Order: sequence, then structure tokens, then C-alpha cells
Amino acid sequence: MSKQNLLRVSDATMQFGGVVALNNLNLELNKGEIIGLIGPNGAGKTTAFNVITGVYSPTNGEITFDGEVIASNFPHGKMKALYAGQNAGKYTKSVVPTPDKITKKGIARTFQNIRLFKDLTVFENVLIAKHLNIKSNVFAATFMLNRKEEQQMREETMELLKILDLETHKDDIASSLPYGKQRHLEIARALATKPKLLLLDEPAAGMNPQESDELKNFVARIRDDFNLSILTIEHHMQFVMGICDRIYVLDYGTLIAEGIPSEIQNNPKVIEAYLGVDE
Amino acid sequence: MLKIENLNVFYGGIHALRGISLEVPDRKIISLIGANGAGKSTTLKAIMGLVPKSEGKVAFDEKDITSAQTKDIVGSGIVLCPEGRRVFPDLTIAENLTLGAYLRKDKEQIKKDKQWVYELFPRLLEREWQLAGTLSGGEQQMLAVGRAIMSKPKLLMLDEPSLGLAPLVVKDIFSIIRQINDAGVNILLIEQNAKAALEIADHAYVMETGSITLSGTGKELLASDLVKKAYLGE
Amino acid sequence: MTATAFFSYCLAGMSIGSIYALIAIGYTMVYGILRLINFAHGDIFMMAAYFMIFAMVDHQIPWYFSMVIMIVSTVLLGVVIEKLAYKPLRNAPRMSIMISAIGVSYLLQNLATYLFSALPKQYPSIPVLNKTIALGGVSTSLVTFITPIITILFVVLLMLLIKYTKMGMAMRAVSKDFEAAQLMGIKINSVISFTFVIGCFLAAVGSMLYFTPRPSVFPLAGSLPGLKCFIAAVFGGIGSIPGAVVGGFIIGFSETFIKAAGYSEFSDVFTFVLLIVVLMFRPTGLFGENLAEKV
Amino acid sequence: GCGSKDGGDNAAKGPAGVTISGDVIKIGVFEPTTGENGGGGMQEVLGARYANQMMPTVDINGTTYKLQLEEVDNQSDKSAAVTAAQSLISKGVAAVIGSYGSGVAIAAGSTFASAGVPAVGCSCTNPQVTLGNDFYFRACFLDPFQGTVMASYATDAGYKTAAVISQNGDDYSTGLAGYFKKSFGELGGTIVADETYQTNESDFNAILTKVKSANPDCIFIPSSINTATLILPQIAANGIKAQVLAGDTWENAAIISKDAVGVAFSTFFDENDESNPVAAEFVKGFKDYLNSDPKNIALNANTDTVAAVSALGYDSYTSIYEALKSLDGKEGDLTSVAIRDALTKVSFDGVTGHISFDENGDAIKDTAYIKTVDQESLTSKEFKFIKTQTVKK
Amino acid sequence: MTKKSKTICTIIALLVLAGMIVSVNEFTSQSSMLRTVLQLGSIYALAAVSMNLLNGFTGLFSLGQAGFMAIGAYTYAVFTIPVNSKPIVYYLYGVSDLLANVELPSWVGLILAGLMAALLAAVIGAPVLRLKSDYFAIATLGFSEIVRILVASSPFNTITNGSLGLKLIPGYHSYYTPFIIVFICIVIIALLIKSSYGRAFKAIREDEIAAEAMGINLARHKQLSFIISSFFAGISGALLAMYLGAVTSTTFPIMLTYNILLIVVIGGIGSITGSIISAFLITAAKEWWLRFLDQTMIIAGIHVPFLRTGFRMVVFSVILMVVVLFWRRGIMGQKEFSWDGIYRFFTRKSRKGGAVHE
Ligand SMILES: Nc1ncnc2c1ncn2[C@@H]1O[C@H](COP(=O)(O)OP(=O)(O)OP(=O)(O)O)[C@@H](O)[C@H]1O
Ligand SMILES: Nc1ncnc2c1ncn2[C@@H]1O[C@H](COP(=O)(O)OP(=O)(O)OP(=O)(O)O)[C@@H](O)[C@H]1O
Ligand SMILES: [Mg+2]
Ligand SMILES: [Mg+2]
Repeated sequence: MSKQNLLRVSDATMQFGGVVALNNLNLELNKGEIIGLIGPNGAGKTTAFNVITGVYSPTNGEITFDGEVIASNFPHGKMKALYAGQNAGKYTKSVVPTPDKITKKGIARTFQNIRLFKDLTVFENVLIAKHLNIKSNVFAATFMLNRKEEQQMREETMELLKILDLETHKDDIASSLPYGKQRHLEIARALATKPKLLLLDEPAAGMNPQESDELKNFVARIRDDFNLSILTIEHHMQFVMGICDRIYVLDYGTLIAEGIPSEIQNNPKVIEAYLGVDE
Repeated sequence: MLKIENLNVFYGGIHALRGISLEVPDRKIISLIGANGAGKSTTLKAIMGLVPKSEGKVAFDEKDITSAQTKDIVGSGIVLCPEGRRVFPDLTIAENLTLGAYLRKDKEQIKKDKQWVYELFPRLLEREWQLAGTLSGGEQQMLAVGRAIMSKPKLLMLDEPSLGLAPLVVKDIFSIIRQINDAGVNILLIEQNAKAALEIADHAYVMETGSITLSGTGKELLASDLVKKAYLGE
Repeated sequence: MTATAFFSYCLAGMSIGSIYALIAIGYTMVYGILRLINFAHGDIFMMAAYFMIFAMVDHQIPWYFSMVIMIVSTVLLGVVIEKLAYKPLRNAPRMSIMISAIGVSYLLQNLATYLFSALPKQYPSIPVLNKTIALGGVSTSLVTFITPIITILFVVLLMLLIKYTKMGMAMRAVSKDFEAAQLMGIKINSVISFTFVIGCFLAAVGSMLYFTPRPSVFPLAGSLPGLKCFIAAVFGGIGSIPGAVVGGFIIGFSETFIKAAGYSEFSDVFTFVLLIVVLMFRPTGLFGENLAEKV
Repeated sequence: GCGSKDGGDNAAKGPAGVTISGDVIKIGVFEPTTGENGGGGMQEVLGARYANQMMPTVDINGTTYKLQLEEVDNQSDKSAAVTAAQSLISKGVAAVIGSYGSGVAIAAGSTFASAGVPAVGCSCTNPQVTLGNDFYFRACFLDPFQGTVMASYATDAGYKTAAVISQNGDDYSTGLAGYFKKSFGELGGTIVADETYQTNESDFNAILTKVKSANPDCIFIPSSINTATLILPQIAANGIKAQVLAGDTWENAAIISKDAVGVAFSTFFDENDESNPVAAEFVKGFKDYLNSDPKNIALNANTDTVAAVSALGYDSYTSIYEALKSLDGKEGDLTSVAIRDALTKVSFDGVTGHISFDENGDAIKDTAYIKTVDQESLTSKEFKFIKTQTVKK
Repeated sequence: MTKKSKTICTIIALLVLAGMIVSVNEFTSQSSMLRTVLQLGSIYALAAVSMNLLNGFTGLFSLGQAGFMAIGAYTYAVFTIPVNSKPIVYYLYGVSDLLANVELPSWVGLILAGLMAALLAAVIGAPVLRLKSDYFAIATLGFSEIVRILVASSPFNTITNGSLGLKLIPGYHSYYTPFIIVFICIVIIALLIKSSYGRAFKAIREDEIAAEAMGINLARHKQLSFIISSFFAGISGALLAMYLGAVTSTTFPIMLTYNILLIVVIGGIGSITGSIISAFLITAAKEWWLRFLDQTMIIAGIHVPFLRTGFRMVVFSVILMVVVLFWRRGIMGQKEFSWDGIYRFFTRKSRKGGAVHE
């Protein structure tokens, strides 16, 4: 398979006041890949996700998705004086999308702290994610002139639930599901937006090794079934090493290593900053 | 020290705890492991009086605390480091730690303990004045554990303290737990990282769908085939 | 505008502004902790005035004792309201608590009408406060000067309390997470009661300073000041004490000068427009905590 | 159906109205006893209650009917007023007394009109109450008259400049202020300040500073009694020396205080007016009535001063009584519509002067009483009569 | 229960309801309080449901209801007051030349009322909707006060008649008019909520950040909900004007917003049926059932204690608080009336005792 670039993060810097959470991050992801993003706590991994999905606009840098610049910024305004990163003059455009636009372009995500629509049912949670592709306007939808479309949304939702083994929980309220199922549901909901790229923020957190193993297989399966590329943050090394094609390692907002799992595992910098030595 | 008998808890119609009995003897580390949704967190919440118990008895230091209020339970020396971190987002790291020692009066010792927490998690010292709400997930987790340590309880209950922490820190966490225990604090620990939890535990319980299905010393359970298969992923 | 006129406008603005500020602090404190817009605050303020009348006029008690009686009963009223109407709703949806607050506000107004009739009653004159003083051709009563001083004094005290004491820290902790606060051993009920004690104490003092130069008390007397102070609190950023004070003064002054400019008909319109405009630029008020939820 | 609500057109079709059956005739008392105008409204209720005590029955063609009051509180609130009026209608009242405050009367007007029940307003002085409503009458004079009277009084006293302070959104206050401004201008005076305030406003310092700098000879403040008690001390505190003028609402013992000394306002009636024997008798009887029960005194602002609105309450009741008396009691004649028809023809000497209604349903009156508060009032709690004022043509 | 039997149940229930309304018209006297309560209740029901769309379903805590109702009421009144009544209505300030000869049929006025409110919502929505929770609440409250003060202000004298307000507003064509209009409007709102857009609103209520991450355009959907809610608030305002026959700015105080919010909360935030039920209950309680409390009553020669004017509202406020305290989530909670719910309610009752655990 020829490598076809899907996502490119160039020189992304994110600064909160004096805290440089992300410093000049360069990251690439090709179609069909599963990429891991690891690093100590507070290294800036979640921040990287937030920058990619439009939650934050980077202080400096550019994000390209599928050949299109989806976000770009340079230090200006208050940030101009405060800016502590590099490549200050490199970008001159300011493209500030909202997260919904990014999702529409084909990037979906899950959250580090699960964010489901708690009081709604599992079915509704997934169905809502289908809304972004709705064609009919509010009048048509209200007066039920879009029955076909609605029907199709429901069918697709049902299908997705079936594939993800959530069918039996269809009418349960999301918050009453056990933790692991909630994680599955979050992924299902993200998949419902029909993304090309899926971002997973610590999907295996709170799972025991057994469960995290199952999740690993699950993620690999959806990548194939849905023709996805995946970028995942995770602290469970078995999970990361077992599934990722390549891994990026961040520390203090800076990239300290990049490579295939076996390289990373033995990289002294990574061991020192993140993995520690096995006793 | 802590003794639970036949604890039952309902969430509406869901029978979340079905007659749990367990014991935390003095100066020991007790681990509680089990699959997602088994009812581990619920057990700790029920002890703290955060969820109503429909049946059962909880005694601490020979005193019945089954129907005591949370604040009194904390007063009697049990502290919970809750699931989901629950740091105070509008307060700084330093203030969060100070609040951990809310019931303590020994100013000098509090100061020392704070120093100790900062030594354990240098990251927290770096960001002492940052509002807890803006910390990263792992930093918040460190803060939550640090805050619990600050309270110097007789019994410390930790609900998945390693959640979201980097591997290096996870290793530290378990040695920290040891240190706390050595300082005379009893520990009741919930962990997904079953291996580490069992290694450290003097005694451990396995929970499944609201009941305790297995118990024994940490070593015994580590050797058990059942545990191996279900929780160690071997 | 002549210099004297300007000076008297300033006095008028300061007098009303500092009252707004004083009462707005009460709103802000309760909001800061319970995330509850205590709609009954203005009515507690009104009841305080009736307590004073009850003590000083009906029972001829000297003003200093009356003042103590009034403050104590107002504080009691506030605490009782909290226990009966808000405490049972700790875990209820926020709007239910708000409706309970509206209910209390209705109840106090209706109760006052029922007990004291809708006719206005004369607020007793407190000799110390009523002393008139002349200042460069403008005469005004002492209370005009005392009010801002008292306001600033209280603000400083409160800020110290909240920033540096354990109680203050506990108050801030309770405001975000009841359960976690309990886990620290904080007695949330006492913390909340304490907040109400302070809020009502301020309302009681404010009521005395307010009604002395405007000595007419009727059941709806608290409703408009209540609304204005509430706006003042929002203006400054709800939950922020210095914000409430600044908000109170801004509203007091802007109102006064709009009237001075001959647009009394639109003074409230202007206040609200100003509020909305300020919120456009600072969505959480002037001093509001701007905690973007971390994702 | 419910019928169209616009009372004006109803005369053609004519609503059926209420037919009286049995020997009890219910008379509704539609007054605010709570809310902004609760105090004044209550005084009107007292007048009506006293009248009912004096005239508890009426003989119509040999049969004695008991007159029974049905009181309802319209809360000084226009939306509550309509349902309050509905509740009176649902109780089967044949006629209605009230209300204090024109706004509520206007709001409820169409309800009464479409039910075919006549209403006699006591102190609702706004022209709109009776305008285009065949079922509304009133015993008092109107704002255009009152505004003109006060303007005339002001020019008679030699005032050249005036300030006006009125309440935004209040028809009584704005209307009266409007008429005052108009005629004061026509009479050669100048309005130097025209200020408004919001309902429940209690701080007038800014407005008063403005007024003070305009330095008018007099200030006209048509307002509710609550506002009056608030604004007077502030006028004094601001050191404003101009003559304060006001309308009928200020005739309430609640305003009497040292700050009120010197104000002048127009009203419907003077309790010390010896020239009217009906009034003299009423005053004596009503004072006894008030003093007979401490509750009544409490409701009358703790004095036994007779408020003009009480007198109007009494007169309104009397006009209904007179109308009932004039019915001939034949089958089908005892209806509320017949009472309305009879009301257009009544003519009697009331407490507030001679009463008969013009084609709009307004009492034909040409005199207002100007009263003030003086030092003596502070102890006696009574207003001091200055003069009667008619309108200069 | 099968879908079919549910539909049949619903149709029967609606017929019974309609029958009740008809029989009230046919068999009670013209002046019965029941008629008033039903009409007023239905208007409040619409106002409450439209507020619920925003507060309950979209999670936008708005306190601007009274303002939008005022706009609706005034728009309706200004355009429908008969030309020959205008001189009487505008007797003091005169009527603007633009309006002197305008007299639209009431249904046009009604729609215009909704559109006008919606238009204003669109204008202020863009800036105001950026605010969060309580700040949004205060901004809308401020807006509603601005509207109230402006309609009574002198520059608009020849249009709104300033402080004097408007009267002789054409009323309902028939007793049934308000019920039909309210029914149609509520059905439309219910359909909207059931549609994909309604689900998007609920997602915003549950978690804005997650909703946005699911591709829901927050600004657009909030705006949509705000405008639609205001449209129906405008219509309910117009209906209120028709019912009252006369409006002034003081008909729409903040208190009105509070009252409607009260109906929403008591009914259950996020429940349409709850809002409807509570609208009728509260109106009936306040305006009808409790009225006797205002009257001194003598039973067997003894004054019944406490009963005197003002007591009704005291009791009413106490009842309100008791309801809020004991029914925290309101009468219906977040649920809708459903036949399954009724069915479960009865079957559970009958099996009481035995099946509590498990
Ligand atoms: N507030 C609640 N309402 C209803 N059901 C609940 C609630 N909290 C927990 N549950 C249910 O109770 C059961 C036990 O939950 P608990 O949180 O104790 O599990 P746990 O063992 O801690 O799992 P995890 O490893 O995921 O934290 C689960 O089935 C869960 O769905
Ligand atoms: N809104 C913010 N304001 C201030 N600082 C912030 C903000 N968001 C993140 N930070 C800081 O930026 C750093 C990076 O945070 P981020 O959440 O990206 O870490 P992370 O790599 O995801 O860590 P973890 O593994 O613990 O989740 C942290 O030190 C955090 O304190
Ligand atoms: Mg993270
Ligand atoms: Mg758990």
C-alpha cells in the first residue's frame, strides 16, 4: 500500500499564559495507520488532540487534513509579546475552525474524561451523531417530510450498535452502563459521524489488562471494518505497543522520539522520561 | 479496624452490591479487584455514606458507622480518594492540598507533609499556583492522591489511583502506597492493574457483579488460575 | 452642568451605588457557593426593614438595640429559609432550587402584604445616620458618606476571609463539588449556613443604610433594589466580591448620570444595554472567573 | 361563544347580562387589596363595606332584596385583573364597584361589558376606562379635568415654571402628567423638567438633582402613594423648596410627615366641607364605623381620617343602590343590563357632590378640592383643606 | 403494549379531552370560572412549552419569555385594533399615520406576532447566545425589561400608545379558538423535538462540548431553538392580548417570566406534557380554587382564622414550594406522558410488596 498522507501537524505550539503545553509539534499520519501518542502526564497529548479538533486554536502552527489546511494560526494580539515558541514568523494565516466543522471534515474523537449524553439512551447517543449529515432543513424534519432520511439514520445507527455489541443496551440510559461499555459507546458515537480519522484519548483507562486486551482487538477490528486511520493516546504500554504502527513521544510539549514500537521501547530518552526501567 | 458485613446497595432497581462482607485489619494493605461495573467503587462510596445502604453493617474501630454522615465518617479517620479525581477546579494546587488537611490541626506536620507530597510528585510543585481545573488528567490524578495523603487518615481508601498515570508514575504510586502504609495508615485499594495491586496487598478480594467471589492473600490470588485468566490477561 | 450639580450627582450616584454594592455582595456570596441566584435576597432586605420598624416603632426600643435585634432576626430568617427551602434541594436540578427561591420571594412579599398591609410604613429615623451635613453648597445626610465606607470595609474583610482563611477555602471548595468537599471532612451545611449568615447580615446592614434616607417600607420595596443589585453582581461577574462592588458602583453612577442627562425614561434601558454590551466583551462579567472547561 | 371582547360593539347585539333570581343581589367589589395600590384599594373597599352596612337591602316594587358584597382582589396587576373580574362574573354579580387604579379597570372593562354587567368606578380617573365601554361608569372626575385643575391651581398661585415626575408604564401617572403639561403650557407656564421613573423605583436622588438644577416653581408628581412616601423625604433631603403638587392618590394619611408639609393635591371630597349635609352625615358615620373595629383602623393607615376614595366607594355603591331602586321589578326586568340602563338615569346627592352620569358614563363634576399638609396635620393626621378649584376656561 | 393500541389510546384520550372542552362550552354557564381557567391555562401552556423548548430541551436558561410575549401581544394589537376604534384607543397621543388605516385579520396578526418575536430573537440571538448559563439568563432578562420599558416609552407613543397601553383588541372568534391554536402550536413543537433537530438540541443540553465534537453547530442550533421558542412565545403573547382585550407594558413584568418558569419547573423541565398539565393546574389553583382564601368567612358565627385578603397568595406560594421540595423533578420529571408509563404505574402498584428487591 502506498503511503498516503492524511493528517499533518506542522510546528504546532499551544501556550496558556506562560505555560507552553505544546511546543513545535510535528506529526504525520498516513491513511490506514494506527499511531500512538504517548508521554508523561501533562506532556501535552490531550492538548494536541484539542488543537487538531478545533477546541483550541494553536498559538502558532498549521494542521492539514486530507490535503486541506483545517487550522492555522500565528502569535498575534496579546500572545505576540508572550510567545515563547519557535517558528514565530513562519505562518501568517489564521484559520480558526469550530470543532463541529472539523468533525464534518472527517475527524472524530473520544474524550479523556468520558463525555456521553448522560441522560439519553444508548441509541439516542449514537443517533445524534448522525445529525451532522442531515440534508433536510428544520421545517422538513419537523413536519416529517424526511421520513426516508430519518429511517435511514435509524437503520444505520442500529447497524452500528450491532457491530459494536451494544445492541442489548440500546434502550439503557448511557450513564447507567458500566465504565467499559461507556468507552465502547463513546467510540460508537464517534464512528457514527463517519470519520476518516479517529482520535482516541486514553481509551483503555480504567480497564484491567484483560479488558484492555479486548479493546485492542476491537480497535484493530474497527480500523479494518470502517477503513479508518487512528491516532490514540494511551498509558497502557501493552495496548500501545501491541497495536500502533508508529509512536510519537512527547515530553513537556516537545517531541522527544518517534518510531516503531520496538524502537520506542528501547529508546533511552523515552525510558528515562516515561517508561522507567523494569525491575 | 474496618469491618463490613452483608452490605447491600441499590441504584433504583439495580442491585449493585449483593451482600458484601470484608475486613481491613490493622496496618494492612487490602486490595479489591474486579471487572468494570462489579461494584468496587460502590463499596467504597457506601462505606463513606455517599450512597444509601439498604442492608448491612459497617464498623470502624469497633464503632458502628453504618448510618453516620459523611463528614463524621471522615472525622473518625476514613478518607476516600474518589474515582474521577474530583479535585476542586477553582482552587490552586496548593489550596487543594491544604484542604486535604482540613480536619488536621498540627500546622507544622501539615507543612512537612505538603513538602513530602511535592517530593513525590515534583510536577505538582512546578505548577503550585495553577488552578486544578486546567491540569492535565494525570496531573489531576496526582493531585487527588496527594490531597488524600494530606489528610493523614487511619484508613485511606484509594479508588484506582493509577488511572491515567504514565507508567513511570504508576510504579511510583505503588511504592508510595507502601510508604504510606509503613507510616501507619491502613489502605483499602481498588485497582485495575491487578498484578501490581495483588503484589502489594496483604490480603485481597475479587468482586464480580456485586458479590465477592474470591479472597485470599495477594500471593494466593496471584497464583490462582481464575484470577490469572480473568484479570491478569495471561 | 454646574460644578455643584455635578457634585450632587456624584453624591447621589455614590449613595445608591454603594448600597447596590453592599447588597450585591450578598447575592454574589450565595451564588458563589450554591450556584443559586437567590431571588429572595431583595425580600430579605425588605423584611429587615420591617424588623426594624417592629423594634423601634412598635416597641420603642432605642436604635442601637433595635439594630442588633434587626440584624439577628434577619440573619435567622435567612438561615431558616436556607434550611427549609434550599437545603432539601441540595441534589435537585439547579432550576428547582431557583424556583424554590422564587417561591420564597413570593412568600415573603405576600406574607408582608398579609401581615403589614400594602400601605407604606415609615422607617424610623436613626439620629446618627440622619445628621445633615453641608458640603460646598450641597447638603446631604451623613449616611451618604457612611455607606461607601462601610461597603469598602466589608469588602476588604470578606476578601481576606475568603482568600486566606480555611473557612474561605472551604467555601470555595463547596461551591464546585459538594461530594468531594464532604470527603475532605468539610461540613457543607455549616459552610452554607455561614454564607447565608454573611449574606443576610449584609442585607440587614444595607437595609438600614438604604431606608434611612428613603424611609418608606412596603412589601415590594425590596424587589427593584433586589433586581438592580442582582444585575450589579452579574456585571462584576457573579461569584466575585470585588466585581459585585464595582458593578454596584457602575450601575449606581451610570443610572444617575443618565438621569442627569435628561433620559430618565431610559435609564434602566441604558443599564441593561450596558450590561449586555459588557457581557459581549467579557462573557463572565468584569471580574468573573473565566474557567473554560478543560476538555 | 365567548363573544367578541370589544365592549364598544356589544351594545348593538347586547349581551344578555345576569338575571337576578332569589332575593339576594350580589354586588362585586373589584379592588386591589394587595400589590402596588393595595393600600388605596382597601380604603375604597371600606367605603363600600360601610355603604353596604348602611343600605343592606333594597326594595324593588315591594319585594325586599338583600344586597351582598362579593370582594375580589385584582392585585393591582392588569393580567390578574381580568381573571379576578371573571371570578366575580362567575359568582353571578349583577353590578360591580371599582377599581382603584385605572389600569386594572381598563383591563377588566371588556370582561364586564361582554358579560353585560355594569361597573361603577370609584377613583379610576383615566378617560379610557369608560371610553367605548357602555357598561363602565364612574363616580369621580377625570384626569383631563384633574390635570387642568392642578395646572390652574399652579397658575393661580403665580407659578411660571414646573417640573413633572411620572411613572413609566403607568397610565394614571402618565395620563395625568400629560394633561397637566398640556394645560400648564396653555395657561402660559413652562415645563422645565419632565422626568420618569420605573415601577417600584425607590431612589429619586438623580431625578431630584436634575429637577433642582432646573429650579422650577412647582413640581407635579402624580404617583402612587408608595412613591409619594418615598419621594417626599428625598425632596426635603435635596433641599428642594419648590411647591409640590399631586393628584388624588396622595390623599392618604400614610404620606403625612414633616417632609410632606406644604404639598398641595387635588381630591374628590373634603370631610370638613359643611356645605354638604350628605357628606357631614357620612363622615360621622364612617368614622364610627372605622373606630368600631381596630382592624378597620389598621386598614385605613392607622387613622380615622376619611379618605376621598372611601367616600367614592360609598357613592359608587349608592349609585348602584339608586339604580336598583328605580327598577320597577317586573318579570324579566331584574337583569344587570336593566341596572345599567337605570344607572344612566340616576341622579342623587352623594358624599362627593351631586352625581349623574354623562353619555360616556362619567359623573358630571366641575369642582376639585385642593388639600395640603400643615404642621397641625402632623399630630391630627388630617389634611388641611385649602380651597375648591374649578377650571378656568 | 403494541404501537397500534397506543395510538388508539392516544386518539381516544384526545377525543375525551376535546369532548371535555366542548362540554364545558355547551353545559356550563357563560360566566363559569372553568371556561376562564381553561382558556388562560391553554395560553400559559403554550408559553410554558415554548420556554421549555429552550430551557428544558436545549438547556439554554432564558428569562426573556415576558419580553417576547410582549412583542407578540403588541404586534398583534397594533395591527388588529379596528380602524374605527383607533381614535378612542389613541385618544391622548393620536395614532401614527402609518397605522391609522391598518386593520389586519386576526390570523394574520397572530402570525405576524410570532414572526416579529422571532425576528427580534434572531437579532439579539447572535450576540446573546454566546453567553453561558446564568449570564445568558440575565442578558435575556435584561432584554425583556428593555422591551417592556421601550414599548411604554414616549417615542413610541403613536404606535404603542406609551404608558396608556392598547385596548379594544379583537378577541377570539369563538370559545374554541385558543384551544385550536395552542394545540397546533404544541404539536409542532413536539414534532420538532422528536425530529433530528430536537435530538441535536438535547445533545447540546447534555454536553455542549461533546455535542460540538459530534459535528453539531452550536451557534446555529442554539439560534434555531431560540428563534423557534420566541416565535411561539410571541404567539402566546398575542393569544394573551386577545384574551385580555387590553395590554400595557406592565402586563409583561419579569414576574410573568417567573410564573411561566414556575409552570415549566413544576411540570418537569424537559417534559411537554408536564408543562401542559402544570399550566392548567397552576392557573386553576391560583385563579380559582384558592380564591376563597381571600374572603373573610364566617362558619357557624365564628370567623375562620387567617382568611383575609392576601392570604390566597401566601398559601399559593407555600404550595409552590412544597411541590418543588417534594417533587424535585416536577410532576413529570424529564419524561413524557406515555401509556407504558401509566401501564407500569398500575402494574407496579398492584404488585406492591412482593417484588421490591429484584
Ligand atoms: N449512580 C448510578 N446509578 C445507577 N447505576 C449505577 C450508578 N453508579 C453505578 N451504577 C451501577 O452499579 C454497578 C457497580 O458500579 P461501580 O461503579 O461500583 O463499579 P466498579 O466496580 O467501580 O467499576 P469500574 O471498574 O468501572 O469503576 C454498575 O453496574 C453500574 O452501572
Ligand atoms: N486551559 C489550560 N490552561 C492552563 N494550562 C493548561 C490548560 N490546558 C492544559 N494546560 C496545561 O498544559 C499541559 C498539557 O496538558 P494535557 O492535558 O495536554 O496533558 P496530557 O499530555 O494529556 O497529560 P495526561 O496524560 O496527564 O492526560 C499541562 O501541564 C496542563 O497543566
Ligand atoms: Mg490527557
Ligand atoms: Mg469504579
